[in-house]
Amino acid sequence: MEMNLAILLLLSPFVGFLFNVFFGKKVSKGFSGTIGTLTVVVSFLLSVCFFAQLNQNGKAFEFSLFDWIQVGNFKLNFGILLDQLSILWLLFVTGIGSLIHLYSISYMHDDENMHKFFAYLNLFVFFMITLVVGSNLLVMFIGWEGVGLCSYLLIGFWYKNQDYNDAAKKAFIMNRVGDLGLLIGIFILAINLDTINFTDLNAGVVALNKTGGNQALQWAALCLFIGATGKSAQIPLYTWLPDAMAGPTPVSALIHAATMVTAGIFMVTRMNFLFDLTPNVQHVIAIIGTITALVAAAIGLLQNDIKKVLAYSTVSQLGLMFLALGLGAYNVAVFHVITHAFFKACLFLGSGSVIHGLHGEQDMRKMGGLRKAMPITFWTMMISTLAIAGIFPFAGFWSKDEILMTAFHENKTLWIVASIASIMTAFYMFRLMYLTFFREFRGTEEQKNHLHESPSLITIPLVILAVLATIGGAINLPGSTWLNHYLEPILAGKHEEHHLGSTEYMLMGIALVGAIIGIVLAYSKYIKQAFVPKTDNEIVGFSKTIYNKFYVDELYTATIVKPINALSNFFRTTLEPALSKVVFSFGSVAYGLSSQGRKLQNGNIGLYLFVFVIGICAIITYLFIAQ
Amino acid sequence: MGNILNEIGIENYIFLSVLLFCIGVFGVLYRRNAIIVFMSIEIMLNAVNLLFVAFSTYHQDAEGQVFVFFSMAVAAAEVAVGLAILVSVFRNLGSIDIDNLKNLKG
Amino acid sequence: MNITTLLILLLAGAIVTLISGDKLASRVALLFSLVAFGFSLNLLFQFNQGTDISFVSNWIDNPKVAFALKADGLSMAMVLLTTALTPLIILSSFGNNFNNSKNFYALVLLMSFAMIGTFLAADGLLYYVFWELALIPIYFIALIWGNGDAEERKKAVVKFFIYTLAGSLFMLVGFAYLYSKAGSFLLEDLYKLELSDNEQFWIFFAFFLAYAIKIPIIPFHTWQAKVYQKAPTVGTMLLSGIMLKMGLYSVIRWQLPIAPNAAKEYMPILIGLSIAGVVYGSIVALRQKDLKKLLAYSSLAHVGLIAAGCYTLTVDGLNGAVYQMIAHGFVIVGLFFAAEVIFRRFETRKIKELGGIRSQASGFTSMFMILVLASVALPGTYNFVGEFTVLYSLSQVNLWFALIGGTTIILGAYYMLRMFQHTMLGETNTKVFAEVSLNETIVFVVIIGFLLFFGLYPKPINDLVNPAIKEILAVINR
Amino acid sequence: MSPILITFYFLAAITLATAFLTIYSKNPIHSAIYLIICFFSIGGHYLLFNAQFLAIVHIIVYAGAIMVLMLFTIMLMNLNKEDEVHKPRITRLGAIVVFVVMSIVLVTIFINSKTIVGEYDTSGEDFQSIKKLGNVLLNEYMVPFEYASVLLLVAMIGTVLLSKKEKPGK
Repeated sequence: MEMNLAILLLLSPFVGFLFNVFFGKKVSKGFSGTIGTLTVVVSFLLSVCFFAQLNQNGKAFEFSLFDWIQVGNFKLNFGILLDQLSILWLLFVTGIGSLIHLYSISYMHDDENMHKFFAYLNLFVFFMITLVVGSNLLVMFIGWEGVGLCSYLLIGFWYKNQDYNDAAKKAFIMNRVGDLGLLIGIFILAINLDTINFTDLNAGVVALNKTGGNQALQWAALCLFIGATGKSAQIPLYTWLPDAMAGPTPVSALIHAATMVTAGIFMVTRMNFLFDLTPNVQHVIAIIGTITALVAAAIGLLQNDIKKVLAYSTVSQLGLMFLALGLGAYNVAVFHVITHAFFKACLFLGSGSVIHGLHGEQDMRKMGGLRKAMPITFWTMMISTLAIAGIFPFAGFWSKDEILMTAFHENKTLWIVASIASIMTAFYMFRLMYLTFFREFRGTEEQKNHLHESPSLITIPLVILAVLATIGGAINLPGSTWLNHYLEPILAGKHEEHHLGSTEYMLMGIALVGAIIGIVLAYSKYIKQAFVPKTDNEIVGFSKTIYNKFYVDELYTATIVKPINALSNFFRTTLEPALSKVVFSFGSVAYGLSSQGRKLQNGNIGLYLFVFVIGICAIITYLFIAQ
Repeated sequence: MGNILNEIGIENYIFLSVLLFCIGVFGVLYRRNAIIVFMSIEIMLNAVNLLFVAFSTYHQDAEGQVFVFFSMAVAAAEVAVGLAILVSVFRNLGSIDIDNLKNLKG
Repeated sequence: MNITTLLILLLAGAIVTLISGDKLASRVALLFSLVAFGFSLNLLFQFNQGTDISFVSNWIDNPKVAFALKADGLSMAMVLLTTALTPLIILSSFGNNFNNSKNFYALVLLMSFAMIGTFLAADGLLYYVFWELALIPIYFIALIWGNGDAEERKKAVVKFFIYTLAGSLFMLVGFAYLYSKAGSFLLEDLYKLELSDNEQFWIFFAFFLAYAIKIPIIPFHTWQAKVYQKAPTVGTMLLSGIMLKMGLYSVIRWQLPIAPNAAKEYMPILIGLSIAGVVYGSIVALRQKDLKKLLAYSSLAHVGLIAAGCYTLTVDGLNGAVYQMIAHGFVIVGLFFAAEVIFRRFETRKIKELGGIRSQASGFTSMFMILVLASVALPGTYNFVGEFTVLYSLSQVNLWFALIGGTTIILGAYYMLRMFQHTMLGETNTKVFAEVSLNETIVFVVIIGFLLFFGLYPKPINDLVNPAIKEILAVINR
Repeated sequence: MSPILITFYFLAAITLATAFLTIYSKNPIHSAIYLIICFFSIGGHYLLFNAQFLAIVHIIVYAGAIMVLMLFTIMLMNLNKEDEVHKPRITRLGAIVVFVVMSIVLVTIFINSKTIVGEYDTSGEDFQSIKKLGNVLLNEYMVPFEYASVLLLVAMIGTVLLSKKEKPGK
């Protein structure tokens, strides 16, 4: 029974995918969207069932569907593992997924390929569920690559624009770089432990550590982390995420904010027993997370594309989560993943609503004053912005505060940097809000006349998410730490409760003050001084460097893409013909020899006779001497 | 009648044949006129015939002479055909200079 | 009933096709190839039941050559690959009109016959005869029915012919030497030979030349791209789908067990060379302008990985190599067919002149996309099973091999997606692209179905191949 | 010095000299005439051996038939002029060198080879009378003899065919 339900949970979105692929064109747009949404809702409801059951008996549920690959000394089966962690992820993946599907019915209604959009979305949810419920690393890897594929398909959804296709391709390839790391990490674990089942890995890792295999574990952990940097957009593999905003906005909300990008955090949390044994790698994770948070926040400060701001904000928040992971506070990271999913999805959907209202305009310089025309969008986004900025009592305040607190206890430098990043967050988020919703409209007259609030299918998800962003912090308030207890079986007593002492209150205060400083700065610049960002070519100096994202893309192009392409050209135009020539040279030598030999055959009978006579002489002499 | 070789010696005949043969070879290589080349070939044939006869006497056996007889037949046939070919070559090219006959060129 | 019947069936098919006339030829050939496929399935059934389906009889008394055909799991897998791909390849050509099509299809069946013979032969000389016989049909197919400038084509095809033939001659010399030692060409006698290290070295490299050119491993690959480009697509499919696998199969069947010590000693060099081929092929493919050439270089990269798997001499490596052979056989046939489908409509294979097809033919685009994804070994396709197993075996030997070989998943994604983007996506093309026909769809669907099904449930192939691989490994480690 | 030896040297000198002159003369007619003398001297050698039949046949065939044929040919082609262009100097030099080398090689070989020349015994048996030769030729060598006749026939037909003027227009 449970097994069948679990399979249904897994396959329901896949059925939606199949339906939309094969019949989506024949049925009406609304119907295909509804089917797409319903299949995800089914998964969500089942997840809730499993969640309820788990809360009752607290037992993880694992079973194997069939044997899959057999390598080395172990068989890999296609297994499903439903424990606290995966069910938690399932809940918000399918929950937010359902909302975003609902949102998309309206948002994508004008697109001729709407059924495909829902097909891809459903496929994404299917792969995401696979990723989450897989009972071993390789099944997780199916989902891992699968969501990458869906991300590729959805970023390039408007395939007629080659720039979008480039962005999609870039996302896929950068993810693959990470995937290679993940794969190598899997190999190291598999070779040393002969298993990659999550349930067996824990004991295996511990045993290996005792028998002096720490070196291998470190490499494995590092490789797995490289995989995570690809999927979760961390330095050095983060540049695909801002470009991924080429996709339709619901995609950005679902894949590139709430769910897929958290896969890296999911994986690291899953493998927490491994990372706990490799402190060096944990340091690396913490440092990279922090730097990412800072760099991305800095870039976010000056972006003018509304979705780009949100994208860098996502990267920055993910960096904070990795900071928490690196400090061993997995539950804190998970907490922030959940609250972030709520408010970031809400922000993206809100920005989608704005873009929808402006018929595709994404440049904040051409927005403004939308507060009155789109009140629901405004208020929901405002709540989420307060949440992300870390204002009491919204969800983001609690989760971010936990991270900063952990950082403070572990490493002051990281704490300072992370705090700066969150001040920046408050600044650029309010900059976004002020530019978009306050003061007067800066777009064209025609747009102004068509300004309207989005339909209810769009606003309902917004409201739900805004509510969640408000109260989401309740799951792990520093007094009633439900989440910590819930995750205890996974994280086996590793979390430390932060006792609310004076230090903690002080830290909360500092964080709050920092956020308010950020907001005030944004207010003074964009409301008081009524500053509107300059056009692209007026930006100079350091701002230009930031505006151009520290030229990281250009750096990658110059150091990796161009050399490889140059090498390819060199191989193609120089080396290949040269190799070919080497082979041909055997032929040429034979040809040359024969054409030399041909000259002897010149038809001159006199010469023939000469040679003939000399030959006879030689033969006779030889025979005589040989005698 | 005593053996003639007792007085002359087979070696002398050998040297004579060799020299005659070499003169023939020399002629073949030296001259361009196809007819002279033919003559040189006849000289070579005769050098060999001479040796045959010498050894026939040496072994007191008729077979050597029989062989010479056949060789003469072949020489006759060869000259007949060869000259015919030369005539037709001459008709076609207007010359029997062997340096001009280069159709064998590969 | 034994495997000889399969060979006779294909040979008879070739002859009947030849006399059936130009109009009927393609259908007759398809019929025979389908019957052969059904028959080989039947053989598989018998094989699984444990029936002896091998055939041994004396052929030549002096030197002692036997007409020995034996099937184990490995051979059966390869035979099934051949008989399954042949009807697909023939069906794929239904949209083309060939002059003298009776000769063409007869040659296709003849080639199939020779390749199956190669996979089944258990006698060195017989194997060699089949090996060379397979070369003749493809030579004519590429030369007569190829495309592009006739002079250039002739140059490429003749080069290919002489090159592979020259390589094979070294193998023949190797066999002659083995015969002088063993007094027989029979596989099992050759397996029993105790060769000194020095002898093994020479035998190994004599075989290596033949196989490295056929597979091809860099730097012996120079014939490949041009021939793939110039040959008709059917020929390209036969070459890349099956014929390359002859070389890889032979590595497992002949080269490694006969000269295991040499294989062990030179393992790092061999794997290194193969992996260099992976990277090299991928990088060259990045900037190709011709669709078929790009696929040719991608094929170079993939077979490099397979060869690397073979040379690891581990169960996983050999297993993975066989999986990957099968997977690559299907996917490359599908990809070349996609190129052909495009060519039929647009009369060009230049990537630059394509683009914007997706909005005209979404069904075709989806199928092409799946093939592209299979080719880059997305989990869930059979290629992933193969690639994962091979990479895993490489990591057992040395992690760096796995890392460098693994770049194929990055570079592969790069060139395949780039190709896909510029051929299929973008603004709607000005030329009209008709959606795929029924015949074309069948070919695609069969290939995709195969890849997806076994990608999720590879156990049947695993169960078939694994025992045979273990036996061969036992010989290698004797 | 027996008379026979003197006769031999005399004949040998004539043979070599005329043979050389045959090659050396510029005029083909002269060459032909020197060659006839050469053949006669060889015939003399045959007589010295008491091979009468062969001597006669030799004279008839060579001097009578072959040389006449050659002379006719020379006349036919109108070659009795001294207009032959010499071969290049290097070729002539080469010819001389080859001549010398070949002579040396052959002579050295014959000198150095282990001669088993012993007593020249005479069995006294008749082995070269016309009667005896006729017997040998038509008994033991019957078949080759017939072949020789066929050969001559073929040569004759061939010659006729070759030297026949082609009809114009063909």
